[in-house]
Amino acid sequence: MENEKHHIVSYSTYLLILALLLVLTVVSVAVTQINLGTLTVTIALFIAGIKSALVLAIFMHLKFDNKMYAFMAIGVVLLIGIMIFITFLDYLYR
Amino acid sequence: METHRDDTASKIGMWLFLLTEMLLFGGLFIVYSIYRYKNQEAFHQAAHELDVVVGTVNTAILLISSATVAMSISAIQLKNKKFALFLLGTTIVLGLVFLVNKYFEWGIKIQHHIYPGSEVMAQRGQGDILFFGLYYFMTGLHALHIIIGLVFIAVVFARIWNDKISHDNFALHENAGLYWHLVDLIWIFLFPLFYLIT
Amino acid sequence: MYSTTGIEASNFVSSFDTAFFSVIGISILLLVGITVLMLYFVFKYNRKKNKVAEHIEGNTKLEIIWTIIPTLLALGMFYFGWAGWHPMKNPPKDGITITTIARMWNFSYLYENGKQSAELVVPVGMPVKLKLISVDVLHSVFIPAFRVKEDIIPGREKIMWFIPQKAGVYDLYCAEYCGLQHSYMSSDLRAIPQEEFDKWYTDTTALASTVDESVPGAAGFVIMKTQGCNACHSSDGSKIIGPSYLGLWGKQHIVVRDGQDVLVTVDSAYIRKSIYEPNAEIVKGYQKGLMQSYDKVISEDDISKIIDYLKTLEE
Amino acid sequence: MSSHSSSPEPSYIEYQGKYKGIFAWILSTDHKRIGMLYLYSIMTFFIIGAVLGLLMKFELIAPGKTVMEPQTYNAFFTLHGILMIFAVVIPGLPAVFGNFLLPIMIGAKDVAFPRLNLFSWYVYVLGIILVVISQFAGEGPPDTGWTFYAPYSFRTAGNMLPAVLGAFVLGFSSILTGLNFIVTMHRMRAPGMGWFKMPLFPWTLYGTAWIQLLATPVVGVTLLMVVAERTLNIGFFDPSLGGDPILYQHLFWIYSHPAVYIMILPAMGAISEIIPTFSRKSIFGYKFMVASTLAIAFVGYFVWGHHMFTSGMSGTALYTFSILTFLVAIPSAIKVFNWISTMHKGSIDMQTPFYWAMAFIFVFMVGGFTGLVLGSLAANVHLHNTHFVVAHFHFIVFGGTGFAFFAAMHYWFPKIYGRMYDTRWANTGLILFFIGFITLYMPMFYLGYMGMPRRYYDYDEVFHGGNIISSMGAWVLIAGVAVIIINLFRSAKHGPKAVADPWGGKTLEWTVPSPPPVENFEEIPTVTKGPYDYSQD
Repeated sequence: MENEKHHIVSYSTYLLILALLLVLTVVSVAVTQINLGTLTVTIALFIAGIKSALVLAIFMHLKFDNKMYAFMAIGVVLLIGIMIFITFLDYLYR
Repeated sequence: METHRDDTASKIGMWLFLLTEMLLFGGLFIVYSIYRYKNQEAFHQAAHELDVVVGTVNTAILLISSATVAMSISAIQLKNKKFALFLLGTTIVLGLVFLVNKYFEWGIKIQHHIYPGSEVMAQRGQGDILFFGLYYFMTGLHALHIIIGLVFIAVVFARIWNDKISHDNFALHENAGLYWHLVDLIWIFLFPLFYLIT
Repeated sequence: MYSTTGIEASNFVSSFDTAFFSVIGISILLLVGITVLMLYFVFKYNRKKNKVAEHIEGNTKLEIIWTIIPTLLALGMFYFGWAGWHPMKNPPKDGITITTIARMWNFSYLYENGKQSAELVVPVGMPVKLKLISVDVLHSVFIPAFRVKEDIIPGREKIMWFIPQKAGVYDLYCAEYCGLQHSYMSSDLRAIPQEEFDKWYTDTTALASTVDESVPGAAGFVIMKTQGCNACHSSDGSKIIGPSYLGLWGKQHIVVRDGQDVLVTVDSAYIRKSIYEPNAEIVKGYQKGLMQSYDKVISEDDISKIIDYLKTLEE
Repeated sequence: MSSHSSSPEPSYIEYQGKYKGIFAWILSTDHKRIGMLYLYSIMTFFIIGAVLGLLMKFELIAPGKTVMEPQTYNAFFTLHGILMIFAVVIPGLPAVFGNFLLPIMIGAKDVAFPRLNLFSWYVYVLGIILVVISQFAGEGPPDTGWTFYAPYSFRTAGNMLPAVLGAFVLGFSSILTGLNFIVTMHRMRAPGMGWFKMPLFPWTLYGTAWIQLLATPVVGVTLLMVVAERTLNIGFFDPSLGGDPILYQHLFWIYSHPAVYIMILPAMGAISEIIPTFSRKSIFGYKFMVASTLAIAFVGYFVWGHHMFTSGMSGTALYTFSILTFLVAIPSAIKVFNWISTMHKGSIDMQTPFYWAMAFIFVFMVGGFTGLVLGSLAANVHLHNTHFVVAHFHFIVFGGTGFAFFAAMHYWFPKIYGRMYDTRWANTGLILFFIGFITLYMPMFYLGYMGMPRRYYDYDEVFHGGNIISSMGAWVLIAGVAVIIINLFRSAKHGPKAVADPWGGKTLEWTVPSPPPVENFEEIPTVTKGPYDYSQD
């Protein structure tokens, strides 16, 4: 059982990702100030999804580490998704 | 018994722990989504009462602090101890600023008697009660995680200072970083759900 | 309680039986079959007779067979369950609606014409819809003979329905745990022929007529019985959940009001307050929060009748 | 203390470390000693829980008041549920046998995080202390049942906070154990032991650990919300504040249904070890056993709604849950078929653990089949919340997990203590236990079918007969438990010495001395064969 090798991510990559995250934050604030009806929720969550994917992949090294971690993280997100979906089967059709 | 070091094991362990944290908040997201679905109008109105500027500033603070923690891990791998300490110190300061912001934000709300069980809340609709109940509970639980994360990072800071953590022995540092990113990750969702969806 | 002859007690009995006995039947066959097979193997391949085991790793074909066959069986069982349950969710348009009010720890029934009753009286052969309301915690209407059950959720109105098919008196239980007197929360269900029901139903003076006006307090007694007060308050001096009625009228006792002990005399104003705002003043030694307000349930007029009844219980 | 150990190293029992006396145990990070700490604490709470159950059956032997007041009865079934579920059955097999055997069975010296392992036990004890406090402090013991259903759990004057926090803390302990096991299996398998050379008991622990890890947080946060509701008036589940009590049930069962699989998966794992050993034959369909374990663990997350068929969910949710419930039964059926096939053409040695395994298969099938009855929508409407349900889950939770626990106890006893128990007493205990069990719970199926609701302190005369038989069964059962425990307790001290491999088992734990030395293996073995390879014999 060897320890996994470590990938050193450069400072500039982190700064680039940070800039991207800040831009996305501003975009999501700006977009939600315009009234888009039900789309607002979808867009806000979509942007949040992209932001979290960036954090997971780069800041949390999922992109560079053993694929097992990415597999577990995605699995858990799916699990929560299915739980919400099944719970909504009740509330949507009451 | 001789103890051998297994950095990968502690990293897997940390990740597994993060997964449980995700499900802890996952349960709350289920509650949030159901009540939002049942009280769309009230949630819509209540969200207006939260200050988007404070929320956005706090989001930016957390994102920056997340980046500094990530960079400090690169710094320690590159044997740049001073820079790593500087970055971690920045993270701690930013985390504290986040908490101070949160403190004032809650304080103002509580001054206006908007808190669970208050007379004002009792007169408002049930949707409002649920929205603010979830607001306090979820951001409160998140703030608790910020505090735990800060303690964790402070420990790492001290250990780097004492050279207990170095370029070939930084598993604890990495795990503290992962924890802090998770706190950030949760806020990425809390922010639009409470401040933006109006 | 269970009919063994001919007509079933309600329209849902046969669908329950189909679902229940199809699963039970298949299950018992499998249970006996597998158990016998196991005992046979244990006997046949005992080490005393069979010294050396044969080396077998598995058999994919067998695995597939015993995955597919149980899956098909399970889907069949699901179908019978679904088919029997589906009509329960779809009440018919006609029939009578009875509002069922559940509280800790009794049921009361309110008919469309305003008639109140402590027992559920229903006509045979007519769809009966129960509108379920709870004023405090979760309860559940369970009529074993009819094979129906539905939980009652506070803050939400629900409908359950059935067609009684045979006259008789049946038990109706609360099946969702609701606290101290849960096991005593039950009432009678009386299914009677249509004509008899019509007579009972249209007789809105029933309360007065069954009460002998000349006996003081008789009307108050009937009102309290209808509301199920005696689930928590005795009339013989014993302590159940709330104070007993015996010797209550005119008595002085200590109540807790806003955390302060206060001495009060039981008069009509006190009785009224105890019924409409039961948690404002709690008699010392009793628990808060167990009684719900009967505001809009018991009228001012009824309260005076209740007081007449309480006066008869002076020691 | 014997000094003539065949192994040069002292066994984990005799080992003298830094600390003396009891501290040598409660401060030890040795996975075997921690397993024993769990064993003794769990047995204590099992006995308390069983006595509570016995007293409840005394109360139910006749209508009306028999021995206790309704308030006492309600508090008893609440405590019985909390203790048996959170403190006995959930940690039961994983924390006792998992801790003791998992590292040995995969060829490791300890779990991945030994100190965290000891910490989990302390968290467990803290949870227990909170539950105990709830019984004696404040306004009186909680009386909500172990499910803490809203809104009654906000109304009752009973002392809810410590009980709810206790359940939360016990859940945290369970999460930490699960985490430890997963990392252990990922990192510490012996050289050559690929995933598919791992014995089935570790495999079921792996599935269990994932459930502990991913389902427990949901109930954790739900219990925290109940605490917030009671202390801060937040109103998540209180209908008068806009909350939805059904949502509480959803969240509660999102954990508590998978929790049933936390209980039963390791039980199946233990049985899967016992049957090949005594049949002297490889387990039939190893890969299908592994696959069915993972399938149960996965599908088990999505069937929680079958606890709520009458609570007023939408029709769509109802039949989705019903069909998933039927499907989750399939992998269990596959396991039963494979166990029976393993016996086919074997050379079966009829020893006590094998009798327990046979009894397990029988009661587990009864529990499983009655589970199908309850999964059927039309049947469930009538049977929900009646004694039928009580009987069903006691067949699964007590029958399944309890029988497997005692099977495992009799199977690994010589390994744990290095001594053998008295077989005649052990078999007598089993017979009493089995007869008592059947007599206690079988009549409940009938009572439930007749319509006796559960959690009833009192009942109508029609239910009298069944209750008399059931109560008498409880006495036989308790007698059986007493015989078993006394026999094991005595044999642990005075039984004849056991050899390293008394049953002819092939998994790694039988290659080390009984009881195992502190470090388990003098040298970490290299694995070349599958776990149940009897082809050479």
